[in-house]
Amino acid sequence: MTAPPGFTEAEFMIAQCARLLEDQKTAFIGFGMPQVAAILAQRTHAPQLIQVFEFGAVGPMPLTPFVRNTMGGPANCYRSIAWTNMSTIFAQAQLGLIDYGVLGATQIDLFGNINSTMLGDDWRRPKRRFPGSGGANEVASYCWRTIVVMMHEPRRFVPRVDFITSPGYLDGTPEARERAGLPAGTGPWRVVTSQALFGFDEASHELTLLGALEGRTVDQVVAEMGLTPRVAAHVERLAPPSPRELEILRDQIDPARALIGRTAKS
Amino acid sequence: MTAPPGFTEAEFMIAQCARLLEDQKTAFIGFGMPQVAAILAQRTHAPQLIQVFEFGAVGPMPLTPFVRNTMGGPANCYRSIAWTNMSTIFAQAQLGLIDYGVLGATQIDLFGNINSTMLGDDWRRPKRRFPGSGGANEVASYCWRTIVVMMHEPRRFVPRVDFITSPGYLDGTPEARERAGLPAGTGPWRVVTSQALFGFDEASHELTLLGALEGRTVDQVVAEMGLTPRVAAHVERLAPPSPRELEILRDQIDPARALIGRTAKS
Amino acid sequence: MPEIELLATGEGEYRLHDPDAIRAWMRDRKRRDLVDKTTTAAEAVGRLVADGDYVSFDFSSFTRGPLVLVREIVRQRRRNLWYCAKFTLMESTLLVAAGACSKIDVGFMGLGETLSRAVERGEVTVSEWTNGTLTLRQQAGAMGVPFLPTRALLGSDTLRYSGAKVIRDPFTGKPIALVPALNPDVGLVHAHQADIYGNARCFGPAVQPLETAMSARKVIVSTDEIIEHEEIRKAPGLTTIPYFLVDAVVHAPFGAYPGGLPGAYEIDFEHFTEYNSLERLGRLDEYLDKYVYSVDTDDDMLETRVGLRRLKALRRRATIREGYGP
Amino acid sequence: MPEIELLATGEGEYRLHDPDAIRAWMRDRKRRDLVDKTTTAAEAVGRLVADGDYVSFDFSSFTRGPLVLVREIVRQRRRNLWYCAKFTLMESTLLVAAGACSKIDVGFMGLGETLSRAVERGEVTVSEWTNGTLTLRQQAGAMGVPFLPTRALLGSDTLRYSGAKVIRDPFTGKPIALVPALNPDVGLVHAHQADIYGNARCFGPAVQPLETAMSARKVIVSTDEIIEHEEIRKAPGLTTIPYFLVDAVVHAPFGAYPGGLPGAYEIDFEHFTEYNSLERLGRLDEYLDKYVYSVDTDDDMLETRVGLRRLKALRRRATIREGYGP
Repeated sequence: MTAPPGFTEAEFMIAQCARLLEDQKTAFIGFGMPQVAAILAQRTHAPQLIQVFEFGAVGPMPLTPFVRNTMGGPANCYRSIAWTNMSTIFAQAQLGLIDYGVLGATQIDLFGNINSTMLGDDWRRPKRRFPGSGGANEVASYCWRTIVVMMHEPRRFVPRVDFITSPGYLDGTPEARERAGLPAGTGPWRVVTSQALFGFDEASHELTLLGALEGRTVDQVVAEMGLTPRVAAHVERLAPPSPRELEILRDQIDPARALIGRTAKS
Repeated sequence: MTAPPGFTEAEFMIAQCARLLEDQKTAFIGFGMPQVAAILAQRTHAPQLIQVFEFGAVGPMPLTPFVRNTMGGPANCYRSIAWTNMSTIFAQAQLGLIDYGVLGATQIDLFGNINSTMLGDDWRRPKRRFPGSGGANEVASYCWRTIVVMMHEPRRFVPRVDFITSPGYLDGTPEARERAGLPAGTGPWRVVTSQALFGFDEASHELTLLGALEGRTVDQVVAEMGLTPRVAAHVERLAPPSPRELEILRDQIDPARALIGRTAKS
Repeated sequence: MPEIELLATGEGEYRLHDPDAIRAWMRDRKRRDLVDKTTTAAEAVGRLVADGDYVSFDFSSFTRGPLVLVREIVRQRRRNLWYCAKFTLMESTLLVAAGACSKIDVGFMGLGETLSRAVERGEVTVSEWTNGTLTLRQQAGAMGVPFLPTRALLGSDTLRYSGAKVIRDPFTGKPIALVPALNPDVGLVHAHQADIYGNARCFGPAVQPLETAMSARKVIVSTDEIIEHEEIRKAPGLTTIPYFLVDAVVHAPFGAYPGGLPGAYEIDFEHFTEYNSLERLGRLDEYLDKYVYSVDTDDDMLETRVGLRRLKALRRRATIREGYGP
Repeated sequence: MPEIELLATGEGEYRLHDPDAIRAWMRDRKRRDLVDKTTTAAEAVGRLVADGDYVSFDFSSFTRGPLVLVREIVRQRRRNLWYCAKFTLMESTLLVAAGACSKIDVGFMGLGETLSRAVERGEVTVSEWTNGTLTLRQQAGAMGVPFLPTRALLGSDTLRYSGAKVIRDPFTGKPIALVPALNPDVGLVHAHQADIYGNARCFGPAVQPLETAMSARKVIVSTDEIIEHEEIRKAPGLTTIPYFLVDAVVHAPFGAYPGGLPGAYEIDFEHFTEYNSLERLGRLDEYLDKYVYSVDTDDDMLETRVGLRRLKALRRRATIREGYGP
């Protein structure tokens, strides 16, 4: 698809993700889009959103413009509340202190399992190799509510991932995460794409379409996925980025359009 | 006994302990006498003795006069190389970075097991209760060479301690410490008393008299113990504190004679 | 199914902490918003310390200890506390003398006849640990894991009367001790500085202020100084405890008295001499009456029982400042 | 004898480290004396990094990374290194492109086709971990214990291809993962400041500089500044790494280049653009030739390939200083 006029797919994705982040909560923020979404949230409805990063920065108010790859640098860690380290911050996440985890993903499946490791049926001879977990496995294991942000591309949605890098609801059976020993009451909560918003069915833990971008029909959304999600009884109409969201994204956060300019590949 | 003229039993003990501490080594220093011995060593032959304390001070050059109970204070931690914390310093000891451990003890037995917990044959109904391990169990478990400093009093030396607070050679059988899972190649190395110096027999791991204070005979030393130690083929004659050692102890370290004035109870 | 040998299990009593229960507490009870948490010692202890609670403190009676909070616990006549004596001296004695404490995890129980007699008479029950393993237990509690491994305790009777287990390490095949996580009901820390939200700075060597705050369900930070939140954000590397762990902030200059606060004031030796002699004479009731019961607050105690001149002299003696401030 | 269930064992390759062997090394090979350890990158790498060594570094290619040491490893044509990619990006790619590295513990392997192809072709073998569990493995190595427990990895294929084991926790009865200790042969850390003995200060957020230094057998600290030992003793709370862990100190201003050193200089984006385009074109040989092989030292590289003006501009951009210094 091409983006509806007036905003890009990335801009919608980022704005939609930002809207999910509550004020006065802690959020473990992954590399890239999640950073931009968190900054946007701080500058709209969530000024006291406490961002935490895997290298131990807690509660920064990042300076903008956002620049990729500077996650550990002074601008992104500006005016933090504490600078600690990876062991301590993952300990705090494991202890249950981090409310949200916000991650990108290469591939996700019906039960919200995330693959960022490899494609193919033999791990020893991968068809395609990716960078691996990074801190995503911890974030998806420890944080209370994991939010996955990804382009709405058919190849990214599969019935079953080739490799579970970071745990979703595993095989989807009741208490599957708890039986594996993962912290109780955690798991993927929302998947934000360039077209839609998904949650997970309480009983079956299957990916469930909760909302579609204004102008996109349920059929259009589902047609561009490599799996068949459940569809909520009422599918919400998701508003495009507001003029204010776009202004903050374009003028303050990413004037170079390094991230907000992106579009999906069909 | 009464101290030979010119110095106290405590002064001898402290000086003898200090002489055992090599320069340019790390030493885990316990509360009280070990502190004074370490400062004396630093001011005589071991200026680069790296003292470490269980609350994480590493490499201080303590200001004197020494004052009891101020172990964690600025004078004792003066000019440290690092200030860390208990978890980190015990980790470094467990990792094998600390050469000496210097401890006081309420009671010690033939195999160098230390009791600072209780007297009696029923732990639930102790005849006499003491403060417990503190950090002594870690020091005796982790440091390469443990030195125990104690007054030469019969009741302090027993064939078998009522309670092993901190491990010596346990039952004395070969590899007893290793079989228990304790770090290999560690254990009590020397026991310094107000009259004598002991080591441990390589084969039997039994307390062995290595030296006696000048003027004390082997029989006199052994007579004032509640156990019968082995006696080395050659028993060294231990020199009294030198004028320089006494001057540093009396003028610089403990002018109030809080520790150096002590004598043993028969 | 292959199995791992369980070689020994200590007989000592300990509370089992399920990390999932602690996680739920941390999710529901630890505020993420920046809200003014400053209050009085009386209010903080009244609200956050209950009879029967397990209480832990950092770092010692002589150095940067929250004695102001211990005195308030005594003043409010708490009962049946379980005390974590991981590096303790005076305060465990005070709690026992006041009848506030019926169980002690030893560590170092503290000096003096009061404690020895109480244990000998069975008025106080103990479990045997060590300073290092109590610290490690709190580190496990702070990490949200059920246990941590250690090579201490092994071979000792301390292990036998602790709650540790010994297993055969599945990697090396050697015996290793596992100590269960400790998540105190109450964690007490005295800081050099804190902002009104609870971001706290401790300077100098330490036992484990951060892990004490992370592992505890309820955390009271007493602090000699309240500083601007902006100061915290200017030097995030100096933050020892982040605000979201802290439930109450008590402004308490000389809060570590009669102990010292490195770089700020020295130990009051006269006070300890008085305390020790009364302790030896079995007359701690007089001590408690003079310094706790007969005064409404710690500020009153400092003003009427110690006096400005003596406090000034303690500050005067704190001439070593290097390293104890921002 | 009662037993504990072993629920799963990962297939991933890892080196087993016996804590007693590490202890003997720490006793025999870590100097306790205060001796001048300053040397060149060439000498330090020549002496302390051997073919086949397991290498770990802190913190990242973009932030406070010892890139100067990585380039020297490439320059000296090391082979068959096993690289700990716990928070890596560029440097793992450089090592693989140079043929220096044949195994990677992932973490985050690094971006780009070079690495992906090398793994797809089987030129580089990997074990699966995570940033958190590689950090935890080094923490175990730093603590001198054979493993540490974690609730990560569970339920994932990452665990299956790691070296972790899953046991039933003897305390709670719930499954828990145990990750084996990691004691790298070589630990590389870039510090803001260090004295000639190796007492090092890192400012700002961090991955785990201290544990990287504690866990490693051989430690090289590169530093942008050499400071007086007296400065260390005036502010012991600022010491990140104590000297007795450090085997060599390399004075390397801009040692983190093309990454940044917070508070000192910013990332060189132009450089990364050049690097990325060459990487995409599969022409990293040109990059390595220009920035490593064709220059004798990193200083030569900075002078002739980057130039004083550009370095000055990177310092100019480092306008945020708060919190990044003593």
